[in-house]
Amino acid sequence: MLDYVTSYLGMNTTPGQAGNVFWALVYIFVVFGGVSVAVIAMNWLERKALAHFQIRLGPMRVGPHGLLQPIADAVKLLTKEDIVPSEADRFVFWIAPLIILCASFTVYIVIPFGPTHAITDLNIGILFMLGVSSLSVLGVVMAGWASNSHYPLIGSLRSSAQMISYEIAMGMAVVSAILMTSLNKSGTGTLSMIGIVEAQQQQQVWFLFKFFPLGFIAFAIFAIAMVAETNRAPFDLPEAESELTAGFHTEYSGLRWSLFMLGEYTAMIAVSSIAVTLWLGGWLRPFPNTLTGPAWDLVFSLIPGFTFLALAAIAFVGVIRMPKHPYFRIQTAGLAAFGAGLGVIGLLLFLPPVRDRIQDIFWFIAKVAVFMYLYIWYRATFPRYRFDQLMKVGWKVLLPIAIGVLILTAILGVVL
Amino acid sequence: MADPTTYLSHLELGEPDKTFLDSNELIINMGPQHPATHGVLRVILKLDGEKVLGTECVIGYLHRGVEKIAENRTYTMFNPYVDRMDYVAAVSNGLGYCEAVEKLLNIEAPPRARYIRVILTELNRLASHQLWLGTHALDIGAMTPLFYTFRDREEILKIFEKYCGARLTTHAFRIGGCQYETYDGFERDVKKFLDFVPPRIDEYEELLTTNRIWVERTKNVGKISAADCKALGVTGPVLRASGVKWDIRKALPYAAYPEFDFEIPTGANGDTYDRYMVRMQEMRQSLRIVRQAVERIPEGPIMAKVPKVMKPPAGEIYHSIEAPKGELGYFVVSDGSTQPYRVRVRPPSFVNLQALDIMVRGQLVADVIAVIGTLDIVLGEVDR
Amino acid sequence: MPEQTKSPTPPSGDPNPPAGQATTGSAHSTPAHKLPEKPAAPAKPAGPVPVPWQSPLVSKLKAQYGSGVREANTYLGQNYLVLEPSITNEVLQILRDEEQFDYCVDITAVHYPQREKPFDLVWILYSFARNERLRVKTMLADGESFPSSVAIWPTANWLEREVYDMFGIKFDGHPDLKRILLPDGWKGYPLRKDYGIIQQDQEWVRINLGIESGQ
Amino acid sequence: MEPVATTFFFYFLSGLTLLSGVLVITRKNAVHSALALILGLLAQAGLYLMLYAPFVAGVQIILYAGGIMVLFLFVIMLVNIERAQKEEQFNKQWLIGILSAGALGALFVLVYTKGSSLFPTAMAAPVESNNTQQVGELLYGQYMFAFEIASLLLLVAIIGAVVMAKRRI
Repeated sequence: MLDYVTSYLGMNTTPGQAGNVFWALVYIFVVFGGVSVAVIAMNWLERKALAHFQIRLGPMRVGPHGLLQPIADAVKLLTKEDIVPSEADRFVFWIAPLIILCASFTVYIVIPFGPTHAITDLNIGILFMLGVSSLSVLGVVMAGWASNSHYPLIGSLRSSAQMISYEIAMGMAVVSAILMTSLNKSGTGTLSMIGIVEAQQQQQVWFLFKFFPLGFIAFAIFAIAMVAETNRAPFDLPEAESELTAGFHTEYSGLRWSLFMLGEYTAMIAVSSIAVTLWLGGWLRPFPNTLTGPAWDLVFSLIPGFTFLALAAIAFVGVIRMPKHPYFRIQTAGLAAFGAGLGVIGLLLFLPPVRDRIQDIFWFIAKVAVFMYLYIWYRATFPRYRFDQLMKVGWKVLLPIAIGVLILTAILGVVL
Repeated sequence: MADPTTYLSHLELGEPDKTFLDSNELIINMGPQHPATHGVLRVILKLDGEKVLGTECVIGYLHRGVEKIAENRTYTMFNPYVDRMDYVAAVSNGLGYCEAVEKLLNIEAPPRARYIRVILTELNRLASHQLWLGTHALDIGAMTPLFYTFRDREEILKIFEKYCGARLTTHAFRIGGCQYETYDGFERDVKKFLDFVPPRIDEYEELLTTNRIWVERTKNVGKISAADCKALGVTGPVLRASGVKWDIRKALPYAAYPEFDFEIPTGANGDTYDRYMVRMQEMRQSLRIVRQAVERIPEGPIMAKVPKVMKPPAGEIYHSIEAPKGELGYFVVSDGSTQPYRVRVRPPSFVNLQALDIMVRGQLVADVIAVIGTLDIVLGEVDR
Repeated sequence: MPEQTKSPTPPSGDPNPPAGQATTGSAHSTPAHKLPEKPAAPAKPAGPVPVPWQSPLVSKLKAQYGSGVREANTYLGQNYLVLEPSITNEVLQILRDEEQFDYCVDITAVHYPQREKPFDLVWILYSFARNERLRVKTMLADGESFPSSVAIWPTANWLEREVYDMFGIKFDGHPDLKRILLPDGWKGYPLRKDYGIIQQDQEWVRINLGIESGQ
Repeated sequence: MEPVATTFFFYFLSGLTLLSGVLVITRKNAVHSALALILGLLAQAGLYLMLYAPFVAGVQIILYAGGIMVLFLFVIMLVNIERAQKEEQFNKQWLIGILSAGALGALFVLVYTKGSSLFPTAMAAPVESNNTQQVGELLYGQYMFAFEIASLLLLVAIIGAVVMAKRRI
């Protein structure tokens, strides 16, 4: 048994491919747990960042700077009454949030956080991701229909039309990136997520800059479509609160509602991961071509540790700026402990064995975090599109451009 | 003059676009509890998919019988009630009522009082427009301007609070003038505000005016022609956005307005974007008026000689002012006693709301939200 | 404490407004405190007494309808006509079509219970072209209906509904005459003088709100 | 990678497919039927995966479960479900039904017993690695013409749908 467990350690492949069920399970727990924590952190960050965009403070009461707010929210949502409308289709109503949640969590199976840090590496990885994430439309449609109410129904109709439409532009953009993976000696491309990143490594260029500006355009199309795909501002029509109160989840409350939120944020991270993998070089560190050599490698490998130290420093600045009043003693201590925890993690990340393992994951997560910040930024800045305009953008702007980029990429790929 | 019968047809709601595949009509009840109806407005929408075939407004959820109350109160006692109609522009409401009764009594407020009135009313117009902008942008999905406008509106409310102790329902004016002299530093506060707010208005505009989504959401949405505006009695920024250069402050001046230099901003298309632009410019014009007023404010008494017991001679008067939302009129009938025989309020929101139907016909559900927002209604005033 | 901060000073000290400084946008550029309050209004009568209103419009109407125009007066600078109900609708049409009163500001009513014809029905009109306001009044008996002016000014739709709601005056030919502010099933017309200020439709309140009294 | 518990998964997925197939025709509520159909399609995708045809499985999920079924649901939701539920679900033709089902079953049995030469005797060697590439080469090489004809047909269908739905273009 122990041999079975340890046998994987030296392997240069994902546990799924190695067929090691134990490690696959470990990875599943780590990834799903990590994603859940990331969603909670994202929740807090979004509220804080949005608040600061809007000259507010955001949550400040629960824990220092509201750090424990997501937990308080979770407790509140769990203890809330779970209301099912009397005329609702109970079974469909019950299963809809689960479908969304399952669909958005399942895609994490193939997301490569590093060359071996993925649960498994399917050879149709990207296809699998697109397919499974498209299943969340079902949940939205079912939720809207099962609520047996007008606003959710309109919300779900809008949402299904929107998600299906943008999936097409998104798919076209993805295909043009996949075409780029075939520009090697053997001339065969790959759909595997790890294979796509490795192709970028071999070709010594992120696909964002490949055939400039083609790669960039495809990336931009994907970046727009993925916001629409996850129903976030400025494409948040399905849940436009000023028009449809809350769209497809109007009738949901408590735990089920929180499942929708969890699904939404999980999907946001998932599509951002696709974008990072396809165009931003996945786990590869920035400037792999210009800043080469062991010295630079060392510098870049130290960045994760320094990042955590910087976060710790920010926390300690917060500690210093805490009001000096007995009332705030616990909060100050809590924030100091939090900062200390971050600092310890930062120091741990300097240790050479940890440093080497964690680097890839760090760069991947850092790139995804940029997208997460963009999501918040969009939400603070943009008004909401109207439905017909949304469709116009999807079908008449993004799709033709995506097809054009695809054709040009194919031509360039053959010519060069 | 448009043919009025075109408006009558709205009562038998339009028919859906008959196509090969008959789509279902959907009747949706928007409100009275809905985040975007600005209170307790209930709009019944008849939809063909997302397209609006017709609307009907159901109002009265906030009816408090203000006009009935007026008949049972003395002239002075009724004064605070008017603040409760358009509660975001309480000062304007008070101004209209006080001036109407002053006319009926045939007295005039002293110049200093009139200047104070202009300053506060224009600040209130700015506050009202700021509130409108914030909520309108929020309806269209831009969250952030709401907080910016509320931040700056706060400064106006602080001035009000320092002046008369109240922020929202100010009861700032009395029949015959103002009760309170300006506090020490009033001019300084107002001037500070005047310097501080124009960059803030630029900030709002930066977020919205050239924003592609904002422009797409508002251009050619809820269009109404000047002729339709006149026929439907629509006034205020909505009328001006349709290209009619008409403002009671210029056409039939009151208070101290003839003494100030300002312009009437107008639009050309009468769409939501134009109404937005007109109100943005009106904010700047209000600042201009306030600056002139504060610089030239005369010394002198602030109350005219008003009898202790007000008994206006029997007769009737109609007086209207340019409230932030349009023409706010008071039709006051006196029978010679201490109580008004009848007070009729001509609420701009109520009349403007009537135009909602023709503005949203044939447009999409999302446009209904935009148009309700752009009409700038306050349900307290619609229902009274 | 705004009252304590500055006591009202007598007007003796000249505030020294910049005399002669042109305020360009407005037609009036006199110093502030010397200005008459309502410069745009026509010449005001000395006391608050209605004085006959002389104008081409009045002569024209008088020529056409004779005694149908019962009064044409100016009170406190505001012109009004009192007309016989039979000709009122016609005159309103003329006022819009021929005299450019294209904006119906308000329609309302006043209740005088002791009069033989207890209702005053009032139209407040405005002409954009002439920059002039005009009040038209007519008297109605209780229960008497009146032709709707929705065909003249579409804005009359809701305004007439409100008059109906509050006074119970019916308008013939109104496309959708029903209560507007009060609920549909309400009984009584609150702005009539015989309707008490705390009076309510007990039955409606009991049935629809499930309480004994809304007060 | 060695397949794990192949037999179990085969029977599990087949059972799921059959069960959902039965549910599709027995549910009175059309939405429930559609949901059962989605379940069946997903189970089929699993079967494709077991056959080492991951590309087909992926496409099955994207197109059928994610795309077409959503459109199905879309249409069903706009139909008045209550009216549909009151209607008679099965026609009174059970005799014909039993006969045809029996005939079909007999055919299956016949083929299985008599035509065993049609089936390969041993399990085909799994070709996991480049299934997607093979599909692509077949589609764009050998069956190019058929593929293009099919896409042309779909284009015609799209245009027809647009014309039918929207009279004034």
